[in-house]
Amino acid sequence: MPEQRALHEPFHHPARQRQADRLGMILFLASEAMLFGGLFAAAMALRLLYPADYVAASGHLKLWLGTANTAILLTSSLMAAVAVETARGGRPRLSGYALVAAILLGLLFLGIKGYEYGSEYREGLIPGLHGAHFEGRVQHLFMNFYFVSTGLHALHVIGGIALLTIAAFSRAARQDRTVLLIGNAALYWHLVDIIWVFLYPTLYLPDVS
Amino acid sequence: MSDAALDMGKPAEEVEDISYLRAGHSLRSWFLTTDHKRIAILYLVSIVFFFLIGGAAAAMIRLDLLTPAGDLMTNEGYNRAFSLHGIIMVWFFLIPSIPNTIGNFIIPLMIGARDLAFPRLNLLSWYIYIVAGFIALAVVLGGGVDTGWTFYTPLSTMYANGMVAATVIAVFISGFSTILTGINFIVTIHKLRAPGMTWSRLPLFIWSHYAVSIIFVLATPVLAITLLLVAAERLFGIGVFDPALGGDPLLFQHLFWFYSHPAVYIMVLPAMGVISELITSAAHKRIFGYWFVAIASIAIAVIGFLVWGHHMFVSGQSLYASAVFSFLSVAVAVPSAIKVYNWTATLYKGDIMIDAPLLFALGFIGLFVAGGLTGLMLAMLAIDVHVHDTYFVVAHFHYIMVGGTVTAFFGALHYWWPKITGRLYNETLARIAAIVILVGFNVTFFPQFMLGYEGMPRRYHVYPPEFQLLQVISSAGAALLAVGYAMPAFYLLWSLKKGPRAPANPWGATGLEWTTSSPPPKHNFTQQPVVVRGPYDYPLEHPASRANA
Amino acid sequence: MKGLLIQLGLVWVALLILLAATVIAAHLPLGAAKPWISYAIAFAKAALILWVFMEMRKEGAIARLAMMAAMVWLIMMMTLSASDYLTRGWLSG
Amino acid sequence: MSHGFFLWPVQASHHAKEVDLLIGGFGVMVWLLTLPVFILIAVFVFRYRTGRDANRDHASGSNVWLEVSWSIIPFLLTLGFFVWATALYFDLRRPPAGAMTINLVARQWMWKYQHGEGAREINDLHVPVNRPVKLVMISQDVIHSVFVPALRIKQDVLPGRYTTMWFTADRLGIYPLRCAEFCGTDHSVMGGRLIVMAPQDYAGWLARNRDGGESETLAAAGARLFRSVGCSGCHGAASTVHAPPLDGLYGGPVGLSDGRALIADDQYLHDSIMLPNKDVAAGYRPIMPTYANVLASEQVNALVAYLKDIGAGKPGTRQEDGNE
Repeated sequence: MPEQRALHEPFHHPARQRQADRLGMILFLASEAMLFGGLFAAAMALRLLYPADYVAASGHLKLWLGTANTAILLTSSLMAAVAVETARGGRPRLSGYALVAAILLGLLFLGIKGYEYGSEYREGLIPGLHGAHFEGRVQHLFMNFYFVSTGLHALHVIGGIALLTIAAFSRAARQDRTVLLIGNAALYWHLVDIIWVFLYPTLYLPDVS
Repeated sequence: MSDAALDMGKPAEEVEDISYLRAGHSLRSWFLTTDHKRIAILYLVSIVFFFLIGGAAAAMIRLDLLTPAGDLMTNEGYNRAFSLHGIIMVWFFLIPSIPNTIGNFIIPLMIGARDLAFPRLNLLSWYIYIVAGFIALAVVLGGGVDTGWTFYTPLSTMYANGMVAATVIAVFISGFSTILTGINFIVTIHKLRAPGMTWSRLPLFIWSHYAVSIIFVLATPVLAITLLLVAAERLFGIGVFDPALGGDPLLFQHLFWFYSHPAVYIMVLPAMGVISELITSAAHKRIFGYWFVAIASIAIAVIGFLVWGHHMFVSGQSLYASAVFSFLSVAVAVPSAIKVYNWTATLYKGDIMIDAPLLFALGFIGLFVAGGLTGLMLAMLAIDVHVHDTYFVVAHFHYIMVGGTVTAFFGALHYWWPKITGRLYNETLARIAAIVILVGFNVTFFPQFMLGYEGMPRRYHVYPPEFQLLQVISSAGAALLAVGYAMPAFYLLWSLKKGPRAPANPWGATGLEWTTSSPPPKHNFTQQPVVVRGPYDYPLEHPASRANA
Repeated sequence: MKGLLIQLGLVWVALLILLAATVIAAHLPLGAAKPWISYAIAFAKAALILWVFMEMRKEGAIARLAMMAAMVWLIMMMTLSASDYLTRGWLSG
Repeated sequence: MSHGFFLWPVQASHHAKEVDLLIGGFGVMVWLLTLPVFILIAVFVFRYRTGRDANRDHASGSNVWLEVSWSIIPFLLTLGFFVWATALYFDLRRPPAGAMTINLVARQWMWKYQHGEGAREINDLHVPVNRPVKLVMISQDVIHSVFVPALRIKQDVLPGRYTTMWFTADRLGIYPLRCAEFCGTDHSVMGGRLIVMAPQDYAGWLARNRDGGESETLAAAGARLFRSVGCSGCHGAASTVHAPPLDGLYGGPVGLSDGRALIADDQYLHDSIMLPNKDVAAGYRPIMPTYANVLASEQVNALVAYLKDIGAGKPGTRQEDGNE
């Protein structure tokens, strides 16, 4: 019998404990969604205040890098979902491969994000750094907002990769057919993906000239 | 170990009678405990500490306001004093007050669980709270902050002199403690109810804590991101809230009040839960309109999110938005009114024991009604324009937060004190304290309604001399209030040493928490309780039965 | 398990198609409808991820309610904030 | 305490009387709703206290109709007051057409006023009695809030954005004016007086203050600025630069380059000077430099007054719509 996670104190029954752990994770994700919700509200306010400048400012971002990153995160999410499904189906090795793929794609996402930041630095689009120059205040504001929101998202990506790595290295987690750890790590990873799915039209899509 | 055995309740050899207080005496057994009851005690000690700090600031403020010129402090010093008072009282006392002490202790007992769903998370949230508290204390020692507890931009981001960034980080960190507590409560209430404890058998204290947990989980993160943006703006000039950079200061207000208005309900909902318990226990009678009271808690939590714009009627917010917010604010008063009417109806034909918990509960109702109805006045656009940002508002929210929440907190502390400590306190002194607090509170804050309507703005250090008489009355009331708050500190502590031992159910109340010994054993119940009746199942038709019991 | 994996793969394909659609839509002259379309597509993607990848279809009512709550609360926040920004200019004076 | 004690603040406008009536009416309703509750609580506690012999039979556990009626009836009563209060509030936000405009610039920790006729003052504000006065307000630093208790009005003063407030004081006298929004160290001493004068006294006061060296009206000062800071170089009739002409602009609709349209009000003119790229008129390129670091708020107010002057009463003379 695959290792069961130890029953911890208040619970009498493993199934109930699993449900509780998962519900706790989902509630945590709801609060994470609200955290980014504040940022989306700020983006909406900026866009309503400065409709034209906001759109123009977004045109300076690299649409194709943003799009590639969206595709990468979506694929990484798929890998996480596959890891859950294969672990549940009793294929720990396959699950491990899927997790590693999800992690590598996450790292690729960070790499592209870093490259993007680098090219924005070369173009003088990073506020406060040497050589920064903007067409106007709203572009400056937009770029500030861009770095705050993508930076905070990148921190969440790093957190998600850490969770996935723990899951990938834990043989017990992969053999646990109730997928407690892998399942919760994957849940977190999907939420990070969903947040990016909304950041993408907020930051990259308003102007694609 | 088979699942079935675990499911059927504890095996006989696990039965233990040692109370949670005696299960370990080392510091380690307290600071690394995962027992929700011990964590509740840790919280109790810490919030009382912060209450003292916030209270000291309040005392300085009231002392300073004795004279119109404010001779005790400088303008800057006064600003720092009221900012400190607000920040400490809101985030380090009021928000954790009832949920993290009484709630932490009583929720698992009430639903027949051995602990909260995530005991280690519970301990972690106390440590997070303490870390945040230490940063806040460091700010105090380092000179304080002069933004008010509201951190309005661009004052906080560009102009304030104090340690704004450190302060908002402290509040930011304390938010995580709140979120973890909320998650813990919701999961516990869903997954750890004893057999037979259906939703219609939940005590109303649980319903109100469920409602407040919704706000914890969904509102606090918005405050977190808002404060993060303030800190980033202060440190790096992000500009989202700074008009000089094209940002919008009203955006800050929207985001801040999206959290902070529901935060008012964070403070008052647990208090309402307490009152439902106190009233039914004192009246020995089933609550009138159980479902209306229960659903009203959830309705307050939900509608409470839709009214934040009533803090912004004179801020330059669109007047159409203001009208919408005003209407929704009228609507949120309905569930609160339902509760008050139901509590009153519960007393009808009861068998009422006039003890300290009831006195605190009645005090709560009176002060909450006054606070709530003046809140309704503030929701009226044309009235708000005049009294906004005046002492009228100050009086209003003190009626809710201090008159309401703190009174309920004291009521809860008295009501559950025998359960928590296993000791009985001196009932006469407790009744006197309840009355002193009620009188002191009204003398302190009622004059502030008058001051506000007459045009005394809040946060004024130097004020026009015609307001001095009312200010002096208010300060005198504050001294009386301080006496009232100090009294329980003496007789409750005294009871720990000398108080008679409490029986399991000193009030003759229903509820699972009264079926276990006082203080409860480490795992709450020696046997898994099974619930077969609804809450407040008092023998309605035979009130005399209590005398025989 | 195989069937489930194929299902996951199909959802992934659908997500990529939606991504392509949103990029194409962004290049079309759609005027004021543009942000609505790109956010509608984002919602569709999020719904697919929630429903299939995050297994909300298998979850109980409470878990679904929790995720829904975050969405509903965000929409409340956005709508009421927007009610200020959109109507500020209506009555100048 | 030489100033004594007073219970009710002075009413110096019709609006103040209306607000007092509203709060009085509301107060009556509040007492009607709460007094029975308090009395019932006291009666119940006394009558049903433990040990007292009372009829406790057939105590009901719930009653839906009772619940519904005590939710709905107070709600409907309150809605009536909501309508009343909202109507008053909307009146407060709609200044009458003939209101005289006074500009207010707030900063830590003082109020500065610019009268249309050219007089300026700090902290104290002189206004004529029985005449609608509209304050157009802006802050140079943080958020302040103008509060005149005697008029029962208050409005936040924001940096970077005009807010307005209007009143008709109908009682001669001197009334306190305070800052209500916490604005930093000296918030509590950021005060002033509203001095309501008879019309002839006000005229005399204006004349005296003009003689004090400020002989030109605000609009005339704006006209001088229009030339001296270089506006006329592009916007003047003889200019070769393709810039929108400004005669008759004020108060009319403006089509913008991104397809939106708005009314050329104070805020639009302010933003066009300080943030020229924000709303570019249709048919023009965004070539105007910002004056955000060049002009003080008072100077912008003067320019706006001048642009109003050349724009007022001449709708239809604008040319940019048909320019391209």
